[in-house]
Amino acid sequence: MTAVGTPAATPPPRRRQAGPLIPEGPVRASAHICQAAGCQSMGSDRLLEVLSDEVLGAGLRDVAVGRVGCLGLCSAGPLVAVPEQGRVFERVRPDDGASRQDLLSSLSGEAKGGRPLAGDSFFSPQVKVVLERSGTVDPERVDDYVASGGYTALAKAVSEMAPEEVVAEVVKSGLRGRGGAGYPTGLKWRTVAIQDSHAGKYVVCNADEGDPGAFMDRSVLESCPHQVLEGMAIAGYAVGASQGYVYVRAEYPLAVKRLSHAIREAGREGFLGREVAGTRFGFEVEVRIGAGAFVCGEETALIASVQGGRGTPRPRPPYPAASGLWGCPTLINNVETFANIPAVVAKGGEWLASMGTERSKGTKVFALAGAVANTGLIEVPMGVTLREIVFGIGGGLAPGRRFKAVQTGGPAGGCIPEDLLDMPVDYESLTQAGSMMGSGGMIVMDDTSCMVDVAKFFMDFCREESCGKCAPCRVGTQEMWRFLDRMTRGAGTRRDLEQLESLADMVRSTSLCGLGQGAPNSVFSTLRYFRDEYLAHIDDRVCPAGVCAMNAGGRSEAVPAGVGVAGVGSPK
Amino acid sequence: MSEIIIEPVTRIEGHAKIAVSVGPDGAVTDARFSVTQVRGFERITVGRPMHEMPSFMARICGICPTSHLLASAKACDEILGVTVPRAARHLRRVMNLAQIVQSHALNFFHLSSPDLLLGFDSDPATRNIAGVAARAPELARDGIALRKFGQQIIETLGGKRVHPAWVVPGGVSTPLSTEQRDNILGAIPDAHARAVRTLEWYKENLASWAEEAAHFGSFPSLYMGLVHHRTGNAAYSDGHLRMVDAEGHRLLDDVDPRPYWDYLGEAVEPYSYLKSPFYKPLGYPAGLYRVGPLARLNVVDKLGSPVADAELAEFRLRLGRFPHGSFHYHWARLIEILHCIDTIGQILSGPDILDQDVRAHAAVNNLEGVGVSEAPRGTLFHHYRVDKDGIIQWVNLVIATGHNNLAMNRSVLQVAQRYIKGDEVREGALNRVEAVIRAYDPCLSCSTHALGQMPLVLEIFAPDGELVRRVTRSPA
Amino acid sequence: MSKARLATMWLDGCSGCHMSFLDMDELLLEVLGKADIVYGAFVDAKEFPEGVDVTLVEGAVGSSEDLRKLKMARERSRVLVAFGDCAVTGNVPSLRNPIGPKAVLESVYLEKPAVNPQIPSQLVPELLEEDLPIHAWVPVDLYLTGCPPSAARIYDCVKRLLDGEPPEAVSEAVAFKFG
Amino acid sequence: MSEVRTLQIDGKDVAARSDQTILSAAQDNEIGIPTLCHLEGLSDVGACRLCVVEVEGTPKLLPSCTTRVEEGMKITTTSERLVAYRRKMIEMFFVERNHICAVCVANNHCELQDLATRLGVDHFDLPLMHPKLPVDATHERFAIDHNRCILCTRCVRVCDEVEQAHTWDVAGRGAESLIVSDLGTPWGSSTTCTSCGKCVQVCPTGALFEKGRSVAEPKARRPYLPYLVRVAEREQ
Amino acid sequence: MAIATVQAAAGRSRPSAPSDDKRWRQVDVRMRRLGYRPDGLIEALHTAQEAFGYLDDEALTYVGESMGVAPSKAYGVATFYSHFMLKPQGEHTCVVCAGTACYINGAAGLLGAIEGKLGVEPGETTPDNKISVLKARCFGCCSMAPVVMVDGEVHGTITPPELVTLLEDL
Repeated sequence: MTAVGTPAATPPPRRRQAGPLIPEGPVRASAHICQAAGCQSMGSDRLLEVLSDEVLGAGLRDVAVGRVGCLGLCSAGPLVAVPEQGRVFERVRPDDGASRQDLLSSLSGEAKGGRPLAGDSFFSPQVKVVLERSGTVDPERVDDYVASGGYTALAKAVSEMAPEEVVAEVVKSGLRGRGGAGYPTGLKWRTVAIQDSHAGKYVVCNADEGDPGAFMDRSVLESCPHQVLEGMAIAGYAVGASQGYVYVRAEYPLAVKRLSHAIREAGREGFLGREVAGTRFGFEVEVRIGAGAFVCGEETALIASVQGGRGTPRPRPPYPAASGLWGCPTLINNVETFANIPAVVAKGGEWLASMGTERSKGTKVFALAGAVANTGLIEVPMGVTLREIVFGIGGGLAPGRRFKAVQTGGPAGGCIPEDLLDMPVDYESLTQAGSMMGSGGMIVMDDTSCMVDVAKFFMDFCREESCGKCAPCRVGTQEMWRFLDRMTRGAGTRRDLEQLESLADMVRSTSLCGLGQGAPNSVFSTLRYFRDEYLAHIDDRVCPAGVCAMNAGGRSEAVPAGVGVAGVGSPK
Repeated sequence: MSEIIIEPVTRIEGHAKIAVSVGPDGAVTDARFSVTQVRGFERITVGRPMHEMPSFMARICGICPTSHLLASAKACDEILGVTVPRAARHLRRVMNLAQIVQSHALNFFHLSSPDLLLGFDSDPATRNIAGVAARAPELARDGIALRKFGQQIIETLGGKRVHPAWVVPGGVSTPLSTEQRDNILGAIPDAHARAVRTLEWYKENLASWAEEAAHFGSFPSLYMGLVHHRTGNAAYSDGHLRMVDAEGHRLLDDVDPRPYWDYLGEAVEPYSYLKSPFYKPLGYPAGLYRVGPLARLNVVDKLGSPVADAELAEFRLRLGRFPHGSFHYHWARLIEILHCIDTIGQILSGPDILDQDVRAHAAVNNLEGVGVSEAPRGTLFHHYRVDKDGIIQWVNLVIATGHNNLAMNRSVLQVAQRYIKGDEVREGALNRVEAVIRAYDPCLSCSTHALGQMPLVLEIFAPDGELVRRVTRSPA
Repeated sequence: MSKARLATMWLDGCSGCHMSFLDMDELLLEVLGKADIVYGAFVDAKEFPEGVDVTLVEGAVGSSEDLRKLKMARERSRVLVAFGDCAVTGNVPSLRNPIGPKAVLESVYLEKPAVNPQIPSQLVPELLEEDLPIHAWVPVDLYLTGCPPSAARIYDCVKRLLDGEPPEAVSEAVAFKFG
Repeated sequence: MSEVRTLQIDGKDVAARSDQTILSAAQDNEIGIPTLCHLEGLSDVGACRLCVVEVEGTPKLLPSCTTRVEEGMKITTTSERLVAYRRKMIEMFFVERNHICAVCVANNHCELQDLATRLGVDHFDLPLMHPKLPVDATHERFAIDHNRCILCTRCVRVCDEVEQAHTWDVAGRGAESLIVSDLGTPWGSSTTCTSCGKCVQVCPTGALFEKGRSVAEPKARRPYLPYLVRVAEREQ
Repeated sequence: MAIATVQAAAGRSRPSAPSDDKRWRQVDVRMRRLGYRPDGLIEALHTAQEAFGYLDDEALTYVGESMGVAPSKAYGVATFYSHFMLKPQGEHTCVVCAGTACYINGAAGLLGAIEGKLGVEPGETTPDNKISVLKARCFGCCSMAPVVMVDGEVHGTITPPELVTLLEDL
């Protein structure tokens, strides 16, 4: 067992595992190959073998070939970092020897090719808290995590701090829930902590990252699962829970595998189990695998699902903090929130609170995708502007394309237009702009995207993911989709638009849970900024972006209005 | 060469059009009666529980929903394999007779009397019930009162005038109270008097319609109707089938009406949503037959109520034993009104009419059932197949109006040939083409159990089939 | 004072609402005293006239013919009333929608024993893909529910409209219920 | 144990027990809030959303059937906005399936139909969906017609909570949700159904009905449910 | 641990496996580790689906009964989650990502190409049982949109003709 408190005192043992190549002696250079799902899908797992062979073949005895988590620039995978050179090599394909020439020269000592990390427009503006170890430690080796300072915060908390002190630190950090709604994390912890429960309490990590276009949580779990486990264990200690669950989507097999492996490792090393870090505090973690239902991201639905049932939400109050799993007080935070915790405890709440804006502290991880040059996983301090993200880190749009909107917040989020690009990214500003922080999906759209079609896309998502329990969501999402569909076919009317808006208002106000309450947002936000596109579809039967087929155009007579209330006595 | 379209056919119960082809010499060469609506009851009821069928089927037609209720309930009775309690059988009969009274009154007074009273050539703007009320208020009031008499009985029994849900598989849902019976009985003398008065008026004026009577679908044909198996009297709810030819030979007599497919075939024509039934042994289209008031009077020995039978005797005396002119549907209709009023009185005076036992319950005992009854405009067949759970699997309906389809087509041709010459078409001529349809009182809601509506269109075609002209009468 | 102009129209329905209209019995004569019926199943006008004050439309819209007539009625009427459940909700005729017109026609005309089995295609109007309530196609001023609406409610409604009450006031004053 | 709370409903001062819901407190004071999924004796799920009310100081509308009273609450049960929303909800129930009142066994005895009348829903602006849905009449005594089901889950709850058979549950999700018996298998072949008929009793529409019932025939509404709930509670 | 559920699990007789198919052992092991508690239902169903490829009535009944869950609840759960298959899947699977990035980069075109080529929509299997087509919410490979996964292998920035070729080669 590793001695707690002096984790970095002894260097991690070097041994040859199945994949990584670890030299016997001192390391002069190392190739850190990204092994997150994105790069793996481009063959980075095979690259690990191929490159190891090549390094051995070239007689580079002091070069390590290692497995790391996500390096961020997913569009250019497989990615290989050479930290000693401060460089990242892009598109290093296992079946294309030429793509590895620069990398091999770099490993041999010649600084050649690759992308320098320092001063890079993609890498250098980023500030990493959650992704601190992503791309530097081997996600499957607890030793790597410990060597990088991992589990010191847990050890500190359980041995040096009272639970209330931990909570206080979290409160002080100003951390807010990274799952979407932005509820103050410290407040939530305190609510659970003060509950009296004979039957126990629970800590649940929500890793049911369902937003299309969002993969932050997956990357965190794939890149550094121990950081999340550490955060959970600290939470368990702080609120008085001894059992934790991680609810992960079944679509993330690699995350599940690494997480399960990490739980075993942490148990073996004494970071989880009956006596955490040698204290009387016990904390176990189980993985629960979701089965494909977006609504399970909603906390009461998630609880129902963890309990083995249909993932349908229930009205709140009571909130899970008072009555959650099996009726017991339950703390539910998302992956990114937990991943912030070790740093908050280790460096103090004030340290986190020093970053970000007045009311949004710390950093936020985003999955940047869509019509920008650099897409991938980024972490930025709260308060940077959208323009910095899109045109700085993202590298701007393809030549000849015009920026139209950036979509944030997933299906319940919204589309933000060009004239708001200088808006700071924080919870309040995004909400004010008619969108939301959400879990961190950020999709850039150019003039080839039709905003009516985009609204229809999100509505289609919502109607398919509606659990069906309450009528406004079950029926409302269907009907809103039908109105939007009609518009994209060139059959919409002004009356349809009126109906759509009033329906959207009703669904938002009366739905049982966040899914239904948020579903109309795609309509609201696109109407707010792109009403002219709707009107072009309706009045002129034209799709300005050229996306919609508008095939009902010209024979609109054959399409029923579906609705219609006359002006009194008006003959039309 | 021209085409004439009468659209819509007005003062009829439904949607149809008539297409008349006129040859180069100006003579009418063809005429087709087209029903233009279809709702698909034979398909949309598949998958429904059989106990909903009577009420469902009532929605085929708002004019004679009760006829459908009855035929449907009878088909369901057979599927359940139950004997309907005696009182329920009588009560169902009362409702059916009341139905015939109100429907006949509707046709005669509201729809046909404008032609009869005001003349076939009168101003179309006033050729309607309002015009009748202005010219002969008494006649209009009698019409309204007789229709109300029938509708009120239906309301008394079923709680609702149109689409009562009271007739159910196995019987009826509620028994009759003494008070209800007495109310109905109390209304009979007045209704009887109005029916007699109208008959007198009709008979007095018969001579003035001699021209139309001679040419409105006047041709020998077969006739079909239900008769009581022992007495040979009219039997509207539970009779056996009788088919006679133009000379009165009984082609079918005392036969169970349920296996209708043994006697009747159906044909589809491309120009109408209404199918054409025919008498199978004679083939299609030779097996043309007529149903409804005139046909019933021709097939029965007697009606079964004394005053009406006296009227029947006079009818036969003046027109012959087997009158073939469809114009005489009107007279037959009035006689039936009288007969139905009196028969309602007879039945309600029966001893066991107030019995509380009015419904038999059972599970599905047969997978197939046919229900037959006389609707105001003819014999009605409902034929269902169900699964063991009572879910409808297959439905075929042979509807009263349908039986007359071939006859109506032939009548339209006859009238068109007589009154339409060339493409100079007088309004009154077109009205006569419609009027012959009115005589049959086709219920096109019923006939469109399958689909449709009835604008009357007169289309004139060239010999090569090209549509030359389409005439729609302009509004008044 | 000139009489008001009242019209009725019968689309895809059973005529039960029209029958219920006649069930006003003697009150019918009162209505006829207030208004001329200028179009409908009871009168001879072949074409829907201009300048109609109130039109009662019974039935859903099932065929191209229904639609043509409905649009004409809307254009030429000051107040258009959806008359009965078929016009208001689609009711029984709309039960063909989950099945589709093609399957319905095939079932009725091809799958039953018949001479010349065929789907009628001459003179008859084409069926629309869906049988829908009338407000799916044109604006409606007043909804008079019921299968059929009772004569009393029809009288109440028609009388008020003929007396010049605005449709929304009539709508609030007249009781209603589906079925 | 419960304590007394004082609050205001529609401007009226009322007292309620702390364990009471807003709905129950309103009912005690003869303030009728429309509901479809709520039924005395069964757990509340807050699914139909008809009973949502405005509570001063709370931006969101709250379902009165699941929200407990709190001291000093100021509740509005009827406002222009609430009525408009409720009408739209009623419309939603009608348009999502094939509700044809005229030919329904529950005609004149249907909670949905009654609420439409009560709330003034005289037509549906929302487009009708016309799904193709089955009728299961395989059970000896009862049948279920999904065309008329509003997914209130009263049947599911009464079967689970009172009869404790759990024959019914909801399958699928969203618009595809369907009440099912056992493995989505015919009701008649259910191995768990006790044929007690409670589900039929509690159905607010004509979705669950006794076989042999014709259109518009009243069903006997026996007040036996509360009794059974008490029995079930005693046995535990 | 949850008291109520533990009680429910106690004193219940458990059914024996439907057949001596060895794959039931896998399921049994998993269920035992879950303590036969109703809250383990989803995990047990995952294992059964891994073992048999899909969940038939037999599997649902057995798992449900073993875990102390009524058949309708087991069915309700299995049909709620899109991951569970109640029908056998084809020899190959082709999953099209329908995430936002893929959508705006032409995922609809891919689905259209599949329908054109195979005549099936997402959720369906070709009649010859060769290919099952599915739609995924997001693989998290947004940077390579549009993305499909064929037999577990991700193909990024794919065009409809390329996808058709890929499917033809299966």
